[in-house]
Amino acid sequence: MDLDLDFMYETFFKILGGISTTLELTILSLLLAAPIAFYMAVLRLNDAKISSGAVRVYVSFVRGTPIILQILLLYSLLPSVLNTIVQTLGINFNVFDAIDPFFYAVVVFSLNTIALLSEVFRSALISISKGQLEAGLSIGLTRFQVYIHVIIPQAMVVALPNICNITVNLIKGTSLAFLMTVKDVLAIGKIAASFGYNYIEAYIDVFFVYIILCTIIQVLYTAAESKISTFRAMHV
Amino acid sequence: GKSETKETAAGTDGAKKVITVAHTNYYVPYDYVNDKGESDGFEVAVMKEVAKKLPQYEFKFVPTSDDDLLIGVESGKYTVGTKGIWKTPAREKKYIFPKNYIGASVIGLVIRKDTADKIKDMESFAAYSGKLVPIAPQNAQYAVVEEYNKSHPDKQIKLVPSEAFKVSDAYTWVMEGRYDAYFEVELNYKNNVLNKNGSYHQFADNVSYIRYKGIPTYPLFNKKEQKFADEYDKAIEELRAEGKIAELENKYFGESLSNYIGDSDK
Amino acid sequence: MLMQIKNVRKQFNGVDVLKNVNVDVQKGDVIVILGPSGSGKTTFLRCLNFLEQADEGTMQFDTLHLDLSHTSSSDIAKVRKKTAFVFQNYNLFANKTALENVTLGLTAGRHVGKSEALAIGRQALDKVGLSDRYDYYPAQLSGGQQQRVGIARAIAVKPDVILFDEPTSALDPELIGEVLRVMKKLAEEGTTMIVVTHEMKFAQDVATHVIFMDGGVIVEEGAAEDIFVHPKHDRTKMFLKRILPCGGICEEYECR
Amino acid sequence: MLMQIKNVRKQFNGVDVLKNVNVDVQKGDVIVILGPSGSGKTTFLRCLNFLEQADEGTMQFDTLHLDLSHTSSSDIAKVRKKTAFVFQNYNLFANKTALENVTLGLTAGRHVGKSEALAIGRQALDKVGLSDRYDYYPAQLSGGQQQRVGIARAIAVKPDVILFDEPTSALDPELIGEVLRVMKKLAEEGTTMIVVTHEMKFAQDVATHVIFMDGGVIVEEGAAEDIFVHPKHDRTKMFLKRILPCGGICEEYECR
Amino acid sequence: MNYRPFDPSFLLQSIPALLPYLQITLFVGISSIVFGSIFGILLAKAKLSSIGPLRWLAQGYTYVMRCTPSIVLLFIVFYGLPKLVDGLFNYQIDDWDRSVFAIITLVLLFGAYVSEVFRSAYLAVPRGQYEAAVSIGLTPLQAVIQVVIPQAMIIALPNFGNSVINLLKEGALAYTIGLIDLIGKGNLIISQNFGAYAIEIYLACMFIYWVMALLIEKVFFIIEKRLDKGQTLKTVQTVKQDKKRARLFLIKGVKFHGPGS
Ligand SMILES: Nc1ncnc2c1ncn2[C@@H]1O[C@H](COP(=O)(O)OP(=O)(O)OP(=O)(O)O)[C@@H](O)[C@H]1O
Ligand SMILES: Nc1ncnc2c1ncn2[C@@H]1O[C@H](COP(=O)(O)OP(=O)(O)OP(=O)(O)O)[C@@H](O)[C@H]1O
Ligand SMILES: [Mg+2]
Ligand SMILES: [Mg+2]
Repeated sequence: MDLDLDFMYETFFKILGGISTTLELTILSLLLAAPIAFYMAVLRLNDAKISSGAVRVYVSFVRGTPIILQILLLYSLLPSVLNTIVQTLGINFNVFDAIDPFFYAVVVFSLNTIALLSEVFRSALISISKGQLEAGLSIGLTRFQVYIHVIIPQAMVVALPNICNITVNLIKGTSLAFLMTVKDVLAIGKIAASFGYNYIEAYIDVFFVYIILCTIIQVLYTAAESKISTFRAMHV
Repeated sequence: GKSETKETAAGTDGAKKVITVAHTNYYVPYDYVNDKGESDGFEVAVMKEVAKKLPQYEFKFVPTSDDDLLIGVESGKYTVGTKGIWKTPAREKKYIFPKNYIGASVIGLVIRKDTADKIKDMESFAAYSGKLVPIAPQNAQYAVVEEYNKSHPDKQIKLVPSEAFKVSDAYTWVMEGRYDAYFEVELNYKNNVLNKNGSYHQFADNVSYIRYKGIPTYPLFNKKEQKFADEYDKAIEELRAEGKIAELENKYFGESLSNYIGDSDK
Repeated sequence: MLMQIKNVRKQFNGVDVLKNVNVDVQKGDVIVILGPSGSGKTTFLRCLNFLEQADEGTMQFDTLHLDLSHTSSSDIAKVRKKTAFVFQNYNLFANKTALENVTLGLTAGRHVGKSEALAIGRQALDKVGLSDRYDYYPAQLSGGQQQRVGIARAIAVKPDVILFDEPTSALDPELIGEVLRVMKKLAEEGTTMIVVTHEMKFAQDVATHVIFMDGGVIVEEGAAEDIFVHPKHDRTKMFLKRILPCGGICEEYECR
Repeated sequence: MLMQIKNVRKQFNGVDVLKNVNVDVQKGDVIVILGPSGSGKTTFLRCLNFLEQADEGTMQFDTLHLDLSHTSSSDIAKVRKKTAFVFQNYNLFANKTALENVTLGLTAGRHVGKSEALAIGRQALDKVGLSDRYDYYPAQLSGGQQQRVGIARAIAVKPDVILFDEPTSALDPELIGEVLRVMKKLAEEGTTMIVVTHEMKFAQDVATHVIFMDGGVIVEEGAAEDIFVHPKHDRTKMFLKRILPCGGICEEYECR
Repeated sequence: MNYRPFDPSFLLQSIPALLPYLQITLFVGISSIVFGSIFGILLAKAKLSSIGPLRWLAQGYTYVMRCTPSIVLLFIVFYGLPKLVDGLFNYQIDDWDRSVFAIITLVLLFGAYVSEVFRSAYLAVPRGQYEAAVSIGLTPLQAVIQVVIPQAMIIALPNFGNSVINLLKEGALAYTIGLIDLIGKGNLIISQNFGAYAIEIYLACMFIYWVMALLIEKVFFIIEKRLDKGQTLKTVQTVKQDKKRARLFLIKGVKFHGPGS
């Protein structure tokens, strides 16, 4: 078994072109998901019957079912539904051409990230002692302010390693967007491999790219974690 | 390197050399796993006949995914792999293709009835819009369309790669106008639309089919298995001469596919 | 009347922790609450600041009339803007330095400018003897230092009413003197205070009113002299007897 | 000699918190450590129990000779089996009830049978007046109750040496009396104790040796009478003057 | 929409056909979770260790694993491991059941992910808890097991849940090396129908997965409730909630006497 080194070399640079798609999808999903997820986490802590129940159902459905299947529902059904609506309303708008599949990908991955992040945030919030909230309230801060200034900074220390898990998983997981014709790092590798069945080479290339990408991200997260945890790493 | 020593060791023991045949597991009716969990399908059945002709080997059938099949045959984990593969020059660098094809598939375009007067063949489809349902790049159809595009630089079809999608969407997408054509194996079209029990039979009036061509399919052999590939070729020639293959084609397809294959492709 | 608290009742798991507690507070009052461990002192203070929701009870605060058992969050916010709480277990913000702990209530809670807040914060920390610990995180401070940051945090926001929950428990006698002096000064400046403490000296010197609680009820209350010199109830007598110099009858404060 | 601690030095971020601290402890001694807030008392106790690693220093414990700056974990385990620590901030196990807090050191740490441990645990909690709080979780206990659970937890394991860090700070004067009585009893039974406290009465009554620390060094030490009645250093005099009844010169203990 | 055939009865019919294949998903999933968690604990321990090289090794391992797409790792294990074992011990493991390779792959990955879950939760428990435990004579191990872990668990559970459910879905990876799991069977049924009924089958799969997730979450929810001893931010608010309920009750009871009495 010999590796086709020329192919690997060429493909490697082709694959690099997919990084922007991969990163855009990852970052957009995280940014869109974070505030909603945080709100959901707070709702669940509040344990208010209806909203907290709704959040639980959402989380269990979205994180409990394979993304592939969600994509199937969203990508193959949603445009059809939209189209029917647009048609019956008689609006002159071509749903199929006007909406870039990238948009559907962002929606799918954001929905998933919301579910995962809401659990990350919930766990981080659980770790904060209630005295912190009370102290903030007692000096006249609003609940929102206490969260911003006191609770979130402390919770982030607990959350960051888990957000890092989610981020690297997203980087790899966004390759499912290829189901919607969105070409990320892995998709480009697969396309390149398909002509001559150079799958081994392509996968090695993709692996390298992921190593570079994920290492940078992990280093950033680790640095951030050690920076924001200075306040507690006193006794070692 | 190491697998080789292992095999020779087995050979000197006097035990039969094991031929591992990997086949894809849901390419009905070519290769699949049937209700009883056994390897089944036309190509598998042919390989089983080949096995009877080559009693010096012990055959083992392994259903697996496309990815694993390709990597496994390349690395030597599997001796042969079959999944309705079409021959391309690039692939011949990685694997041994035998001289004799094993089966064939006929492909063409599924289009909406209302476009049938404008779309008559690939060229007119390209002229009409060229909006084709995306194809997975590892699917041989992708290569076929690509080849078409190469030979018709002025009448290109919009070939979009994507991960495999299930047929039911593709038909719907064509009917609702999301795409204008779907590249499909004729047999599937027949079963889904023309067959009275097919799940898309109700839409038989909405779509029609344009045959493009029949293409021979081959099993793949590991680069070190030239000897076995030759023995396979001999076996296939005998089986074809005996009419065994035609019999199996009838069993699995209800007709002989070989007729569709143009002489240039044989 | 600045505050009139009526009929506070609070249960935990069906056990009464506060029963029918009534307290009147005039502006400038220093109310000292005494009582054995577990008598409900902390719970009472927490109810006043809505950190605990009372099961029953009303509070009139300035012009606000509130039902302690279900208060609107806007009313809660109004009361909290005018009060501050010194916690028995400090509850310092773990992610903020001593100085940041003190300034946060000013910058975020009261929109005081940053530099002004810093000045006020430093001053408050200086008052409690922490001028060399501005930039220490709570985890780097000794028990007594943390307690003093908690006090500075409360006084920095210059509230109308401060609720102190055993503010000197972790301090050495020397510092207790200092801190009590700071509190006396606040009292003189007209800050209203409700103080849970076991510092009899402070109670005797500064309290305008002393409340003795036991088992969730107010057993006895009155002016400091009355309670310390002429306690009426046996329970009060017993409590004081053990702890006051000269067996609870002590007219000469200097003795201690 | 039960313990001989020599030349302990400890820095935090390059600042000396303990400098050349030497303490000798005989079996049955009650050593009281006094000193202002932030003087290093807690840090010293923590070093003795290896909760903080000293930068320098040796400790001889029974037959063990240890280097405090790098001690093997088996030696640490040996010392910890024979000692117990009462924390200034209690550090109760948040996931265990009061009784479980007290019995854990017996069942897990010393392989005492479950029912025996429960009996000992109940007894210890009874001693500190918590017979009605066995099954409360720390979050459900008042400050003073938590502190007493911490004390019960330490005495339940019947260690040779107990390190107390301000064990009565959250208690009302009545309870302080009770707890000090318990400690006195322990002392009489021969338990060795090192106690950081500001309870002068206790120091005067029970201490076999008093140490006055300031700024990380031992300023003065000696028998209780010596320190309280004839302090030599100005710093000690100043400290005591403010806090002892009768201006620091007080031969008549009853006065307080 | 009208161009999409949909047969709900087929959806229902397919569930019994699919369910037996959940077995392989569960077998691979649960084994990986059990062994992966143990591995994750060891990794987390190494990362918290004071021994430099051990820490770096564990940290490095986590970095690399988190970079590795599961399918790539699967192929490395499936093709590489037999060669490695053959080379080192001259022992053939090629014929081992394929599920073993899937499990090894998932253990390697899952361990890396949950080690971070465990590490962050462990660090979130105040150090004083550990100190108090060792100070009364518990060994460090006992202190961690008896005191720190029960408190860390409540913090770790939600994230652990993320990882567990993710892993059960990743179990579909086994399909790549020819094991037929739930989705694999779904695909088989679809192909046996020449590509029809995909929506119905996938909905059935989703439904089964969802039920599975609901069950897992229920278990986690119960554990969480049991671990919560009122120390967390969460409880301030739950207590309030209880009170709201109590108040509703009170208002009902007080109705006839008028408020404020
Ligand atoms: N969340 C709770 N659940 C159950 N009981 C509680 C809870 N909080 C407090 N208690 C009980 O309420 C009683 C009063 O507690 P509180 O904290 O008000 O006492 P305290 O007077 O401040 O005592 P200390 O002087 O010891 O701080 C105590 O007996 C305590 O056990
Ligand atoms: N982790 C740390 N980092 C930096 N400085 C520290 C740290 N821990 C303690 N210190 C400092 O060391 C000094 C001694 O602290 P220690 O807790 O020993 O004081 P203490 O004598 O117990 O005081 P108190 O009576 O207030 O409890 C304090 O000034 C404190 O700020
Ligand atoms: Mg209290
Ligand atoms: Mg201290």
